[in-house]
Amino acid sequence: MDFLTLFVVVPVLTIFAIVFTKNMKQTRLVSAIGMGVQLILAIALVFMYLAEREAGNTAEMVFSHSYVWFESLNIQYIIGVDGISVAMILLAAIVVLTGIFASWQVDFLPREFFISLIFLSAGVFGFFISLDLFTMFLFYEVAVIPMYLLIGIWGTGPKEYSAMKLTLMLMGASALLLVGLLGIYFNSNAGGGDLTFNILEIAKVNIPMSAQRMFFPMTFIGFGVLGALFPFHTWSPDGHASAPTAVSMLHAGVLMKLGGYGAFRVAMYLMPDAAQEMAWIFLILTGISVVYGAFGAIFQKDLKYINAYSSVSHCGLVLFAILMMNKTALNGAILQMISHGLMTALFFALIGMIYGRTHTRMINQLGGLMKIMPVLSVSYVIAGLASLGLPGLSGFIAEMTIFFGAFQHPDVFHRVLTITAAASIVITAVYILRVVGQILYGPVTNEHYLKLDDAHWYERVSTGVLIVAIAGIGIAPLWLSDMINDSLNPIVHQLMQAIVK
Amino acid sequence: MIDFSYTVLILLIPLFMFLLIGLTSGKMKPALSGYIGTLAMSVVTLLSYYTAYQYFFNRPAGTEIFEKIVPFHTVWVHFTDTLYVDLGVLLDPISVMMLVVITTVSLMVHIYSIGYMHGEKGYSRFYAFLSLFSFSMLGLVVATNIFQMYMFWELVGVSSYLLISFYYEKPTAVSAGKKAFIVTRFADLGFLIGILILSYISGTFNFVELTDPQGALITQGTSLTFMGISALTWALTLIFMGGAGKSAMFPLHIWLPDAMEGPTPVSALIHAATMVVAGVYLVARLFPIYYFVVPDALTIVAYVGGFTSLFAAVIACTQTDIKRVLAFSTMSQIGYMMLALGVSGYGGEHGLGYMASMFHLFTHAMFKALLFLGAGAIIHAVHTNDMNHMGGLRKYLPITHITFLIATLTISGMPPFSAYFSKDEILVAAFEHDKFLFFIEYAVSGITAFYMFRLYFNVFWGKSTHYHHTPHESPLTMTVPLMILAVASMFTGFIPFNDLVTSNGAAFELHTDWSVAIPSVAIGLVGIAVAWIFYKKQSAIPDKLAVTFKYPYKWSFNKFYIDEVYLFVTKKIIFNRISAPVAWFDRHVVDASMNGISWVTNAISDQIKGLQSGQLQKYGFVFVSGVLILTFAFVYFLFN
Amino acid sequence: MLSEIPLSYFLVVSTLMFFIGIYGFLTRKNLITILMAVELILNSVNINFVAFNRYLFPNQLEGHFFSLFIIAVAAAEAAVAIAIIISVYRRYSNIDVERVDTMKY
Amino acid sequence: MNLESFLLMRHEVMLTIALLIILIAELSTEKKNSIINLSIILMFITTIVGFFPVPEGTLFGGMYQTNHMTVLMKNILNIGTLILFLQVAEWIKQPQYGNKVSEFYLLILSTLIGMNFMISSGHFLMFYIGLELATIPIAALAAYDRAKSISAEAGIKLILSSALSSGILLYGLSMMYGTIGSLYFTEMAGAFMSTPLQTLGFVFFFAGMGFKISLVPFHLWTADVYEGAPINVASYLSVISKGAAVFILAILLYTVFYSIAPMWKNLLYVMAVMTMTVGNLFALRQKNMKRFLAFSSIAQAGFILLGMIDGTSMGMASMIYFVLIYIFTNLGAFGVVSAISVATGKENMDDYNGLYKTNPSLSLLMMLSLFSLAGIPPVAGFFGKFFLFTSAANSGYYWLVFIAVINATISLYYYLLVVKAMFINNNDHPIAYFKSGFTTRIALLMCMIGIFVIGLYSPIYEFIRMFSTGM
Repeated sequence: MDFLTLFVVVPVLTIFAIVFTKNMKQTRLVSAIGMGVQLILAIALVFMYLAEREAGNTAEMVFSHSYVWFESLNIQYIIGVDGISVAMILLAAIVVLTGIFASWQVDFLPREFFISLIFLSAGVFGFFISLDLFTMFLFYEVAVIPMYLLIGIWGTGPKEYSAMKLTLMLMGASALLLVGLLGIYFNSNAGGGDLTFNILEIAKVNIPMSAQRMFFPMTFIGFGVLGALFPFHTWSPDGHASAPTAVSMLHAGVLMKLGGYGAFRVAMYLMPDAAQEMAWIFLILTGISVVYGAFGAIFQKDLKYINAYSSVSHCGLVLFAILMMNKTALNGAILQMISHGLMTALFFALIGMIYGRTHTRMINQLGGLMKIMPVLSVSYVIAGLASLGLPGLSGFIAEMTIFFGAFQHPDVFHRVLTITAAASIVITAVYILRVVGQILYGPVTNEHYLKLDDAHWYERVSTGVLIVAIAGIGIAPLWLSDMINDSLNPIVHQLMQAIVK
Repeated sequence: MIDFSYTVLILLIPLFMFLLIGLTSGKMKPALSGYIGTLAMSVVTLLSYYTAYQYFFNRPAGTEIFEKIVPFHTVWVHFTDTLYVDLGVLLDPISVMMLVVITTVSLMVHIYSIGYMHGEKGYSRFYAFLSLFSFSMLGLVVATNIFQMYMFWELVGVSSYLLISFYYEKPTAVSAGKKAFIVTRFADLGFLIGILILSYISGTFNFVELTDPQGALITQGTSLTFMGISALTWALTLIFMGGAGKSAMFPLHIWLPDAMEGPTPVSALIHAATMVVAGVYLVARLFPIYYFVVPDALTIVAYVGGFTSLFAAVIACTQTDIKRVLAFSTMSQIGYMMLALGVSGYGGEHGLGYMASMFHLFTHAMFKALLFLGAGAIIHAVHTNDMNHMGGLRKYLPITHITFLIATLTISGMPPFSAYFSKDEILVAAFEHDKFLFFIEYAVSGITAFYMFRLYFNVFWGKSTHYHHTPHESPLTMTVPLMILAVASMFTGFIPFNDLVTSNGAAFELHTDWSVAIPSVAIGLVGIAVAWIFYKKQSAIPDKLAVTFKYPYKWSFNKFYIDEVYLFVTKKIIFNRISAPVAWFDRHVVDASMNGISWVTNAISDQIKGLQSGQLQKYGFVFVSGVLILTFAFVYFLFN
Repeated sequence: MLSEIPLSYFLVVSTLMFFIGIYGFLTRKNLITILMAVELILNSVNINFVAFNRYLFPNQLEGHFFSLFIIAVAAAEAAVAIAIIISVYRRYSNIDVERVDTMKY
Repeated sequence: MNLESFLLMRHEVMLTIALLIILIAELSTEKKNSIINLSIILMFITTIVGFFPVPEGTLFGGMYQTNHMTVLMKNILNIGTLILFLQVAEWIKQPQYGNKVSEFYLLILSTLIGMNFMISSGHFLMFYIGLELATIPIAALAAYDRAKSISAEAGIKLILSSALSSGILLYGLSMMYGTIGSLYFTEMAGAFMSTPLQTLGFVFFFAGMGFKISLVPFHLWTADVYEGAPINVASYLSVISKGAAVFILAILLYTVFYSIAPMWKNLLYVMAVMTMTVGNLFALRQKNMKRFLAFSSIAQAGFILLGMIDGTSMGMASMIYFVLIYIFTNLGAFGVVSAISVATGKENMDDYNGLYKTNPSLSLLMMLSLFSLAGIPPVAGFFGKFFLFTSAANSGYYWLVFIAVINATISLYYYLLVVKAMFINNNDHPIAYFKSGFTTRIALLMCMIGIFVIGLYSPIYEFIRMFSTGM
């Protein structure tokens, strides 16, 4: 048993343990323990990784193992991590654990809830550690499908509709994705050698241009849908709005990151030529979704919709940066994924907690919460400031890295697009402050709220962890960005070669 | 070389205080937080005084000019291999001077607030925010590179937001804070884009490299153009836009008057003395680039400054809220500073405007802080901002009265008070460079004297208003700062700025130009006289004038309706014309098309259900026809 | 004398029978008649086999045997079919094919 | 007949013996349970024996041929039948089926024998006999439920339309015979040119097979028969007989018709698209579980063609693999439906509302089966579908794969509707908790295990891959 596989095994074991729990108390305890272990593992992984690099291991992927699975198809279970996946795993671990705490009071079918939640997380971790397209795809779908039950059973509002819509749109996307992956697989012998799903192997061969032209868009869109690529983002507002707290957290915080991660780990890394050729189309789309999402958010009345649209905007920024295809921008994209993951998780956690108390998410019905629940409100302000890019919180460094990276692009068109995208930070400020001013400040709109209590200990844990993470990255980003930077060399090299050709 | 590395403490102590007070707020006794906050700030003040002493008067022998010293820096993050962000401390004349200004005023405000904010709820929150602000502002001025400056620039903006909406249950305060943040944020976008372009061209953030007159950027400039204009012009104009936003230059000034919703000490510290001059500081910081590479941008600076000073002064004449009057006077004074930079040259004599601008910044900080704190004392006494409900306060508030009078004389440019010297230098610089601007400023100094004394007389003389409870002088914690600042505004004029704070760090000889000085004093006196006639006693003249010059009065009173314009743009255009359609489009077009797919599928499935009719023979028919069609199809294909 | 009749005649007949059978299957209302139509189809197939065998490949017997088997199987089929038709009659008290459409869509 | 021939056709012989034993036992005993248990045991033995190694070879002058692949297929069918017998037990114990239950087993076994002969036939005569032997008894079985009128209707629909289809198939065969002059696979192999007459023959023949596999437009009987017939008969039709037909069709296409591969590849392309799409579109709107599963099985047949269309051993392997998975999955789903209908007589989707609250384990198994049908990891269906798609992509049919996956998404929609009914919808009177019989639970457990193991445990696939041969 190698170290990385633990990230899949621990959740599975946790699930088995949960099966034998009697009541909600035990269930949540067990899940918290299991995911706590997961978080510890993730942190350990970071240090092990850094130590490994210190020790001078310059391999593209470290801790990698490969086990033959379906021999005749050359499908293997290959795992390994570089700085990027390590960072994403850490993010996932944090969000999952905080998600567990945020859903501490789920009393309707708690066992099923936590099982599905952890099953989902298993898929996420598996996705981030796997280096084999087949395994990756498998974990991807494993991560997507529990959403249906989670939203459908424990959701609110038009939950059946949202759940179905979300699942079908993501599955439709995975249709494109599957074709793309198969296309890659059957062109992976272009350099002689056998067909393979192994990413590192495929990266060595260069896939024929005709094939790339066909399969790059498929793969990119396939992942892009999960990354809320305009115009395929509409599952996200409804999905988030109907989902229970922890699910919104995981979904916006981690699941949407699968899209960005896959988009460059698979689509760009394996098909750089087509990427270089077609980037402009998707750049325009993502540029749209950055501004569009922000403008969309201004007009919303429902807190969750606001954050869903802002997620569209921020995740659009991720894909945008990825398509800029230089090291800094990519670095920024990863940072943005992590920062947005933490930040939006915090947002949804807080919204859930506020909703749990006031039973409304309509900003015009809320007001003056700062007076009633200071801790939650202050956390909300912090989340907001992170979201509008306050220095010292993670959002700022991520966005700045993206902008400065993207602006290094030699082409004027790209630089102008960058400025357009940068304009979104003002719009973000508008809707964030609007919400803060409306729901936290001002007089108390409803005297019933005066009786409400402030955060409980588990909620403090949930938000506290996230805030610490956000501030930590925001104040000392160097280690993270360096860790990512070193791992970006292979893909950047690929893309540069593509330009040369 | 002297070791300045302790200067990093100047940043760290306020930061630590912020975290300490912020995290323990609620647990710790409010009063305590006030005291330790003040204590820490006084330590910081002493440190920066010591730094100033070391830097200015203890420089190693033989060095003619004040070097830029970077005693401490650490890499914060890498963007590219060349483009990386330092966090550090940069000491040069202007930053050291700013250290003194900020810490002094901040300390005064700290002390003052002990009395002023006494018993307010959120007392310790207030001190936490003050510490945060001090930290950010200090970090801004000692920034070693433009990106660090931008970071602290944002932090300053946020702490200003937090402090303006300090009374968060007051909707006006909340919206004022929101307005301030968003307007400055919009300006900062310009700043950011400017930095993007600048760093793209120069490949560095570092001020020392950027502003070195022999450096690559200034000597080579750039061949890049955008829409026919040099990219650097774009960059520096946009950067100035950032500065204009923070310094409330027209047309980005609208947030400043509303910002007066914040507690008065905050107005004194942030919106009079320190933050609002950040724009001036920014331009001064990049001055060599402006001067050598993009003179046209500098002209823009000059004219924006000049216009704003006039514009604000005119508005100030008709406002009745004393804090707003002061706010507009602040705008007008900052206009002076901008203009001075705009008309300045580089090096020695030519750098007069630069020097004057910094000089005025210094003196203005002192007397404007004094004015605001005085106003605070007044408000504290009579619980209103409206000068129409005031009058004859000199009996009740002697100390406040005296100090306020001193400040008023200072701002009116009466010798020998400090502003006389600084403003005089500015006029001289303007006179040498651009007559038109000179006359504007000349007029403005008269108007300034008028509206300030209008304020003074209305508050301390004029009709004897009846107060439902007699106003009483403020406690010592509030009056002492007043006195200290009064002394400061009296005597800081004698500081030899021409030896200390100059464009290239080299001292130069200063000679008073009587042909400018005397008329400026004269017009100041005229302004005072007019104010005396109008407002010393209860008189009908002002109202008569208001009636005769109805429209000018109305326009001025309504601040020339700029706010309304903004309101129109944001509400009508952004919100209703862009955002609402986007939201609608998203729901009814994008989303609908996605749902449409499923709808179509279901519709088809409903249409073809007749196929499964349950009739055996129909099944047979379909079967047979299927067979035959396939057969013919394939046979047909065979023969083509 | 059989050899005077060309193969095509047989094929024409069988084809006619085949399509008559199809037609019957599609049009007759009585289940029994439909069954008979099916028998027609099978018999047309038989004719084909036998005729092909006799004319084209006289030196083997595959076709003949095949037709024999077809006849046998058809008999079995008919037996089962009729059994089921009887049970249909029990339930629906008639054997009109158009009535037997309770399950649809 | 020497011993060796017995060894070669061991499956058929074993089944025949079993059949005879049951016949005799039926004469000797009156007790229903003993017959049921006996047949289960016999089937079990047969299944085990089937796995003993066996030489390849031909009999009856090439009329009967067997090799490892056909043995594998027969074993798969045996396993399916065994599970089916386990599921049947409880259903057939119900009083309305009287004391004489052995007919059921006899008929099932005879069809199974038919299928075995069909699979390992070397001559179209043998094939035809096997085909009919596999079809006619099922018609009788479909009408087995004498109490229900729809059962009779199902029977008549099945027998008549199958008669029509076999008539057309035979007509096609006769044309082939006329043009080639032999019906031995070995002799016909390669003799096919695409002359009009042979094309006609082939298409007619293919239509007959399409009827068995229920490809659009030859599928119309399926839904009605599944709905009318007793559930277990329906499941038998949907998995075993369909599986057998798929096997033999693949074998024929790969061995006999390989010379006209381009033609039947186009044919399969069209068939696959139509079948998947139409099947899904109809399944969308079904309320009756049996009918619902009928259409879903039609759609599944369309997926199977994706494996068939790629003539390589990979395609064959992924097809057999999929059928294996499909047997477990579908029997799982049908098993739950049958258990519920036996216990409560309810067969509509609405009756399943809130099932999870009362019968969690059944609902879970149902959900897993449905996910497996939809091809959701980590259950086996995902692997089955993925390999089918892989083999289709192997011949470059990327757009076919795309259409297929889109269809898979549509199918996910209606599978999720059932999941929704069981897990999400509220119901004031859900189906009360019931405990199904021992055999049923064994069967369901087997399905559960199969659904997980077959996918994740790769040696199974490798084993199939080892024996499967392409063109």
